[in-house]
Amino acid sequence: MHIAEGVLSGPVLAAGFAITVVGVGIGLKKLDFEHIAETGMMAAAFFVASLVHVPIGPANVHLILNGVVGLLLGWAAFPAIATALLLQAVFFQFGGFTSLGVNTAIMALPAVAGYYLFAPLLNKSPKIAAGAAFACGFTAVMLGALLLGGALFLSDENFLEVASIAVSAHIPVMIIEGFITLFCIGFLKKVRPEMLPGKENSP
Amino acid sequence: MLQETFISQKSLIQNLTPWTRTLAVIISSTVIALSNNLSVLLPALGTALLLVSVAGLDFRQVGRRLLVLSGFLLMIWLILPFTYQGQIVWRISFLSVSHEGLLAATRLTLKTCSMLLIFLTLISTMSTADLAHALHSLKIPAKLVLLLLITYRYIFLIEDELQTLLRAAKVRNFKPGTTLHCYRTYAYLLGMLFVRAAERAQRVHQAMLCRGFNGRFHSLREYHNRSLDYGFLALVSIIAVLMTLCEWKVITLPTLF
Amino acid sequence: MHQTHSAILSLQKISFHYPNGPTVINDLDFTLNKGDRIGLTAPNGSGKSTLFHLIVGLLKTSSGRILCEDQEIIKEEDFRQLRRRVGLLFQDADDQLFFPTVLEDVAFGPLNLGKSKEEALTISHQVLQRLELVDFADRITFKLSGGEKKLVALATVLAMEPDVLLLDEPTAGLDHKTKLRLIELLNNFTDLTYLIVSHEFDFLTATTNHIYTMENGTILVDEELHIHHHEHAHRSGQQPHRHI
Amino acid sequence: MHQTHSAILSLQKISFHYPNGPTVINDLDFTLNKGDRIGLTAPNGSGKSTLFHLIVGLLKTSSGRILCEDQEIIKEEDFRQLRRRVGLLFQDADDQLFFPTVLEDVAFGPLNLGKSKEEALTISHQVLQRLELVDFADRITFKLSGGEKKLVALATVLAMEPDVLLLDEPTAGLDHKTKLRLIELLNNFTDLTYLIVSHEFDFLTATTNHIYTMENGTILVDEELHIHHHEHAHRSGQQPHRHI
Repeated sequence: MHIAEGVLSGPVLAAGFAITVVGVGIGLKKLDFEHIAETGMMAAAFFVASLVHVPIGPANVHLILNGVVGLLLGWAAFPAIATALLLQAVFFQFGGFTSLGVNTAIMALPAVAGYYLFAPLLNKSPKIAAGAAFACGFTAVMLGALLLGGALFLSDENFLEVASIAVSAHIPVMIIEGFITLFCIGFLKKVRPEMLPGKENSP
Repeated sequence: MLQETFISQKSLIQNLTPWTRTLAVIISSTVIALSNNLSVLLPALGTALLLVSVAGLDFRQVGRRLLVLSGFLLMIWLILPFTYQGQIVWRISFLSVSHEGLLAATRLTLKTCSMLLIFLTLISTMSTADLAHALHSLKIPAKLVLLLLITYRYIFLIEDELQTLLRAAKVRNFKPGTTLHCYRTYAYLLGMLFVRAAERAQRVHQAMLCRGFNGRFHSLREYHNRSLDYGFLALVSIIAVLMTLCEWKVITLPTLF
Repeated sequence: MHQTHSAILSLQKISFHYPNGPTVINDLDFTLNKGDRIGLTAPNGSGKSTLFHLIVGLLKTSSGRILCEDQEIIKEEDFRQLRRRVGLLFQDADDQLFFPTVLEDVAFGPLNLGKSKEEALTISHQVLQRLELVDFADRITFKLSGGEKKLVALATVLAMEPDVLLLDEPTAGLDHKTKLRLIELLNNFTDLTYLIVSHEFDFLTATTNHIYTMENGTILVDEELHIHHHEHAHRSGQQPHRHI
Repeated sequence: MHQTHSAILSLQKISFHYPNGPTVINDLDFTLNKGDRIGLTAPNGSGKSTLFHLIVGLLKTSSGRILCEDQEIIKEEDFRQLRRRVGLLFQDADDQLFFPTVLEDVAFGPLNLGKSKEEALTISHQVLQRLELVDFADRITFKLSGGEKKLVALATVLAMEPDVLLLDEPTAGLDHKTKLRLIELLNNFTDLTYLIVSHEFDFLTATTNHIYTMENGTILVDEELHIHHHEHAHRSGQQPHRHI
């Protein structure tokens, strides 16, 4: 989920940067030195995980996983996602410096939102926890897609159709990410619950 | 396999310090991002192509990277000319193509392509470690730089682990498909990747403690810019200023449209 | 080694090198007949793991032919069929296990082979029983000890009901007790054909009928190593120690 | 073992158990004197790595005292001071090399000890020179081989200029050549006191003066293993093999 460079207008790029600077600032502030290695390593793991393509019908989509990132890292999702996106730009030229702010905001805002909305539910009954995990994966992609569409539309009102196609193209991804998040969180809950929020310290 | 395709290129570009290259990309891509005038964007693409050839990059590899944009650009060209409000130039049955739509699609194509090429030529040809230190000397917070360095260090290792797990799945006859079983398998596989990452992070943190880490990070790199660097930055700045003046119609070049 | 009609697996002059890399496997000829229990011992980096990866198609040979019961294995689909019959036990069990619980991990293979959930569970329980791991079914795989993981990994392979087992350094990192258990298990698998790569000569003598060496990317079948005993005296102690 | 005034490190009846877990280290007494070169050998899971983690304060003892030159180490700040003097070489070099390039990894420790950039670089170059790794300074960590990583990890530890080295299974996964190099290096460190945990008896005999075993969470200093040679005959071959 990223917007290439050269698509968005100046004000939208600036707004994206402003959000990202604030988000990364909060994330870094909350990130004590005990968790730097952990956050760096998780950013690396998410970067690698996003290389995985999962099939949907005849096509493939690559995973976004911002829901999982949010649940595991809280506000540290901002610096972690910014880092992973910068690496994606360097390795694959997905985006560049000018779009880094907007792209980080598109993925990290929903991640943090997912953290606040759904993390508290993960410690409830298995059914509620599973529902929350699915909803988190689904919502994080949905919000991301809406932000992406919004960024396009605000750049130029004539991008409306492009924006709506971009958003609707993410609908199957939302469902897949819902399931992936559901199973992934279920896995972590069994195998290493201390990675999930509320088990250790706050974000 | 994760590869840094353009990193080992030897050329004039490699003689510039990472600091120079990073700053040059920040300046030039900001100017291009804010430009809309075709008489600015066409020369921009020309300059970008010139850079690519100076850098001596493999054109096939570069083309492959441009293909990344093709899906998006195709969508732009299939939609924008028909939906953009403006003066109609063609009418094909119920579809009408607007002059502004064509212009917008052209503009977008020029911008994305030239920006991708500039980034590719100046940034993707250096190691991310160099980029991290360059960003540090451009006042990016040390904590973020340290994060970037650690992440870069371990992506190769984790990618290796991913490939091994995927092989293990393959050996047990796993075949991806649009099924819940497939999604569950991928989710568990990734979960395992995260668990291993977290366990390694714990050991890495311990290793950092053993070496006296207390949260402060000191970058060792210093960039000794030479006249080549200043010359290059001066050139980039002059072009940037000319483009900006042109964009604001302070000066005009012969327009093509 | 002569090829007979009962050759399950036959490698004919296979070679492998990484792109622009040195040759790892070099004109290797080898035949595995039904019932064979063969050990391979060789120095590090002599291409043993590569050989196993070539057999199951995780790597593609640069030249040569791989045959399974006289049928040449060429396409990925052929290898998919082959992998049902040839089970590979990875050197590091952690690389092989990625499900939350032991039972899910063991059932993964059968499910991939198109078995129903019930069938997969039945098979998994049977395999776990056979390996005396029934109590492990609901344990979290990741939290098991190294030795336990190795046995579970073996269970995941056996659940695919293979005819041939390829074991890559099965004793690496195992404690003595687990090694003995593994020896016992392998000796009980009377219906299995297997090929074991290992540094540990004693383990190979206990589990295989023939031991060959690998050198320069090929298997030296002419220089079979004979099973023999070691007598030697220690001036000090019954302490566990290792000779190299 | 008797405590003398030259004891660098002294462990007095230390115990450790994980919360609600079994006891891993049990009333362990041990003294390391200046110049000691001691090997520890023990079965898997006997708490060797735990012992090292306790010494440098990565884990906190449940009871007992740790003294460094007669000064008790209690607070995290004490351990921070201790870690300048006691360098721990991790089992997996990938855990210890967390920077993309070799030089910044080696210089990280000295910088944290408050050295200036120039001093840190000088020290790093010296250490790399000492280990004959000068050409490695600008190499990318993840592209190094396993053996190279191990040597660079050793360099990162030595750059802190410790008095004592703790080496956790230093030969794990190393090829023969690197093992020999490591033996040579350790024997050249005449100014170092060290404690090595290893499975490989031959490595310990080549690098240490005393070898003890660990059992039930404690070090058996009474049952020192003596360095001795093995004579035995093989009926077949000069093939490399290993005895257990």
